[in-house]
Amino acid sequence: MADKTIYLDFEEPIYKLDTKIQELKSCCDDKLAKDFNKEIANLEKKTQKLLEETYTKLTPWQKVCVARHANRPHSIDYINALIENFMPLAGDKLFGEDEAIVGGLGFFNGQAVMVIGQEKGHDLESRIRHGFGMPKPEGYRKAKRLMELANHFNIPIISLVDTAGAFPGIEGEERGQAEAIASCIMEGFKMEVPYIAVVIGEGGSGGAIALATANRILMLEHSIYSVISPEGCASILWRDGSAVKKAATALHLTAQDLHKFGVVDEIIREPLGGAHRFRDETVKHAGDVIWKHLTELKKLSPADLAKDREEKFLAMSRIA
Amino acid sequence: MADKTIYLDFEEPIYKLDTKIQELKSCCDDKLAKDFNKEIANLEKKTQKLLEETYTKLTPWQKVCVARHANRPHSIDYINALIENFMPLAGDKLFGEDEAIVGGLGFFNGQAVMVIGQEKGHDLESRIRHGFGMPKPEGYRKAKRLMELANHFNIPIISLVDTAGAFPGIEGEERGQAEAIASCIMEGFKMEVPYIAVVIGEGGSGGAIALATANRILMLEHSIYSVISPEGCASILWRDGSAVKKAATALHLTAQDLHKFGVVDEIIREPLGGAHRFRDETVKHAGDVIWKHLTELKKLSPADLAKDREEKFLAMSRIA
Amino acid sequence: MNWLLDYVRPKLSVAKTEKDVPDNLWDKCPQCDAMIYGQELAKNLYVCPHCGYHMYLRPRKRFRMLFDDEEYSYLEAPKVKEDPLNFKDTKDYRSKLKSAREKTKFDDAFVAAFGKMGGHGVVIGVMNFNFIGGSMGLAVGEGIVQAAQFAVERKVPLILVTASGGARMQEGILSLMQMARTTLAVKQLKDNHLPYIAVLTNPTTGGVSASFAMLGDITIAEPDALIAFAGARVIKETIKADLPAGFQKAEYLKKHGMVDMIVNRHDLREKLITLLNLLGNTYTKGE
Amino acid sequence: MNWLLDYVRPKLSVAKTEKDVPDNLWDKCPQCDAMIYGQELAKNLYVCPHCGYHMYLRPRKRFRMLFDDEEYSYLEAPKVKEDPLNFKDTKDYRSKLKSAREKTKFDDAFVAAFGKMGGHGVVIGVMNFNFIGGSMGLAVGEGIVQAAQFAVERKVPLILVTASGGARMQEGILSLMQMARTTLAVKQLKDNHLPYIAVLTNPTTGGVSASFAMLGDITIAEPDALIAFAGARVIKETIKADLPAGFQKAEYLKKHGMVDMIVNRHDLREKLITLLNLLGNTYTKGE
Ligand SMILES: [Zn+2]
Ligand SMILES: [Zn+2]
Repeated sequence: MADKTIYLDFEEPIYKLDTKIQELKSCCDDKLAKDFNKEIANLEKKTQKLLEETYTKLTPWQKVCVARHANRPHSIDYINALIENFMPLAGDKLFGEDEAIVGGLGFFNGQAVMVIGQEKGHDLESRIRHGFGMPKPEGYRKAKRLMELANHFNIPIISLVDTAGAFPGIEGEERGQAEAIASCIMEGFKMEVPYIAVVIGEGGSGGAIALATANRILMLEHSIYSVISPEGCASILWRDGSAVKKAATALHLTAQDLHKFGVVDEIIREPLGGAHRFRDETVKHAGDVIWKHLTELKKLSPADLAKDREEKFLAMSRIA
Repeated sequence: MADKTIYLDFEEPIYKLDTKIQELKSCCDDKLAKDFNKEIANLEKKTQKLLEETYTKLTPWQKVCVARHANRPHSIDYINALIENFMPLAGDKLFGEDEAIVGGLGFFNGQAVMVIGQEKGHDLESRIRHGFGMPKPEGYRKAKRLMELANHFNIPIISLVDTAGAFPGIEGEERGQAEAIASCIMEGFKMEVPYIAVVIGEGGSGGAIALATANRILMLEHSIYSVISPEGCASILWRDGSAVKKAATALHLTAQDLHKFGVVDEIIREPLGGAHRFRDETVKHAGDVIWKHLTELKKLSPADLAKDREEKFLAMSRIA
Repeated sequence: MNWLLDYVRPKLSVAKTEKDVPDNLWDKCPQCDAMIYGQELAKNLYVCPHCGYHMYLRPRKRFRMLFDDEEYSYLEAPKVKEDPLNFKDTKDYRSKLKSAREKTKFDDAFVAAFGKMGGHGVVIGVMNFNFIGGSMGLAVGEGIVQAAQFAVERKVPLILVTASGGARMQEGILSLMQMARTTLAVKQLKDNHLPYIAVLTNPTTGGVSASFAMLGDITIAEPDALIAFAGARVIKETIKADLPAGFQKAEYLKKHGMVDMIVNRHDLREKLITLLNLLGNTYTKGE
Repeated sequence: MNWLLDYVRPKLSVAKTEKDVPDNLWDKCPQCDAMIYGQELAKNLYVCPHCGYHMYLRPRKRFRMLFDDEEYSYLEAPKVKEDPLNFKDTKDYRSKLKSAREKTKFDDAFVAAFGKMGGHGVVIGVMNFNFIGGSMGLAVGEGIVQAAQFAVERKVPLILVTASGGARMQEGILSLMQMARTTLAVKQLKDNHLPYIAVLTNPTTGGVSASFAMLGDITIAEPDALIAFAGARVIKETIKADLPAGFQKAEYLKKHGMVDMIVNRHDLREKLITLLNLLGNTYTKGE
């Protein structure tokens, strides 16, 4: 993955401090280093404070940027860290293999699970291979097939949501993007196994909910989930593409907003500074939270699991 | 449909007689006509005898030619004659609409049925539109969808088999011709409604059986049903494309052969001279036979219908 | 059951019930530019008599066109939280809602009614494109859920006539959730083996197309209707190339396997009745 | 149950059991033309050590490679009518059968065995390409049906390793019916929620590809295997154009969504065991 930290615009002060620390640490020999130790410690304390100040008060738009951060752990990172003996499965058995969706069987704390995740890739080559995390109809049909397979063998499903949305192109429309998403939503409701959706980064509209008609919907602390991108909303409602910050605020797309609305069951805490700074801790902690929910859901009967999901969604917008 | 009778090679003597009768009937004025009446009657008797001699002793290869006859009633002719309020349904809800398969709901003697038939077309324009009766994967997936729909609403299925085989082309392979046929065969076995397959012309290998895992398999008297075309068989086994007659005989592809093997439940008689000469009578009689079987099957419970089908096919090649 | 049946028996003339759109004006066909007199247009079910273009048909007219004897009763509009996000863009959402209600005389962009078609009891739901582009928020989603539940309780089929620009973005994530909820609505029908027929009219796009609109047992489209997930403009900007002729039109969707039949509005009632006859006339399952 | 278990415990050297193919000869790789010494090839599971090409692997070798401790017992070959059509082309079918039996030491082109893999009981069926091109007639179809029934009775998974030119045309319509019957065999596994894994090896074509081969819960292919419905020659003649590179090869099928994974023969046993572990380790269904 990415070796170098990529700083977001609003992280400028943190970047400056980090650079200074780096300079002090590297630009001197061992004897001198000792003299700098105190200053380095001081600066590191400052960074910590700055991170805290910044990351406890992220604006919605800043959250959008964090949620899309290139260094943020992606589906494949979760799979690599949490799933043993992962067996990737390919194809929709209809038209194609769409790597915008990675999916397969593996052991999660010894329990066989089906993982289905949207994958954005981490460098140009892998981004192209994974279609920038924007599935085509065959991607959703692959997801649907894997759900059916999991259900048939009574294997719980964990979906990882991280997409700007479904692929907007001629092929997508031609091959029934709308039908594919609708069927994937429907399939989720048919499951008689535990189904947990985790929004790990960007939950982009219809392309996201296709993988999120689950028993539990969890969201990383700085992830987003929205009916439309702030950019799209700004250009339609403000007729001004630069009104993204206003749009991000108006849309109420943060994990905290969604938890308040009852759309999200639990927010998965990220270390101060965000998942992209502390990838391993984030993924490990997410694993613990997912496991907790899975353990709870495993107590339900197959029929109750389907019922639980239906009732959850039927109740969802009746909140007054 | 075709206005002019098309004569097959072996019908040369019949053609000559018919032409003579036609001449006598048309090339003279009304007064003269009377004088010819006796001769015409004589000739017509001769034709009848010739038809009888020819059509009671058709060789396997002649049957192949009759089964493929351009004037033979096609799926659309059966639908037009037997089905009231036919509502054609289109598409596989995945990729495309393949008119090599015509399908839809309609009333058959007042009973709602789903008809799914392979259609070859009757002139160049319609042949092209119907893909010469050779379905692509989307055609089989459309058939599968219609079967599911019928089953969901407890509507019996009548399939009409008339294909040289599945479309042999790049797109077919690319989009999973093999998977589509296999899934269509499987779907047939899942049905809990009466499912009757009628081979009305050419039952060409995998493309045919995809629509024929039915409770009852009926065959028109001069239709064929084979694992490979005589042409294909000749070129592979004899390494000589012209050995088609030998191949046709060796393959045992006639309705009479298949009935003997227990593959076909009933042979639907064709008027002497073949379905292409007596289209209306053929279709009407076929309707009566189909209706008889449908009436019988309607007595079975949904579970028994599926069981009946499985047992039929499991027993099929255990015949010693 | 929280249904109140408000029988209206709209044996009233077109002009009287649709005061907001007087029929004595001239309308211009968006396709062939012909000027058509309002009463002629209404009589022709808002299909252009010159070129056959299917214009938008308001819910009341759609109901009258479909139900036997133009008789039906509305299903009460669901009570939902209004403006759950307190949404403001250049103007605030509440005022948009208010003016849409004044304009359309409906609570929101979906209205359902119960009545008979060809003698079959049936629930028909219609989207109101004039209400904020027929966009789907809480009220539309809940309306569809309740219409489905009503159909299931009465054991009758459901017909949904779509016309929508997609999700109601002013209701944020809660509008997105309606894709799941309306899919669940459809699932209730399927679980009960009751027919659900989708009638897609111009335009049916975005989250509506990617949920209940594409899940019909039978899918009918009106001629030339735009049916799309992603907007053509977005696609064009993304791929930086021209789009094929007829892209995302009903005929294109049929060719690509997504639509069962394209039905002229004049034939719609008859075809729907035939379908109901067929799907309802299943033989008695074995003992 | 008409099963006779013929325990063979093949703790024998490769050379001893496969007398028909002495390993002390040199073989030419069909892909890179390298000459490879027989024993080296056998040790390398008939994968070319130079270019990785996967040559045909005979049933016994396949079984020994897959089963724990190379231990397994054959399922008795089914009794079926021989030469039901009395088929003759340039020579007669019975004599073809006879020479195939002499050559392969098997009754027909399919053989199944029961044993353990990673501790799991499992039925593995293997097609014998050397037996009339692995073509599927009554014996193959019935063998697969009986292998499936055996798996269902023992409540164990089924793995079928395909290699076939398609239907056995000398058995006419009865060979075609095996497409339906083997599909039914697969259905027995599905109905009982027992895993069925298809392992497609070079070549898997025609009626075999269009029935059980494409119906695996999981579909594995060996690298570069030809997997096709219609033959490339037929397609070329029909469309009168060149075929795309890699057409109908395993990698092409994976790209087109038909294959879950392409697994090198050296990894096959391990991957299959992992899959069996995963599909067998389902959590206990609720009370
Ligand atoms: Zn016009
Ligand atoms: Zn080699």
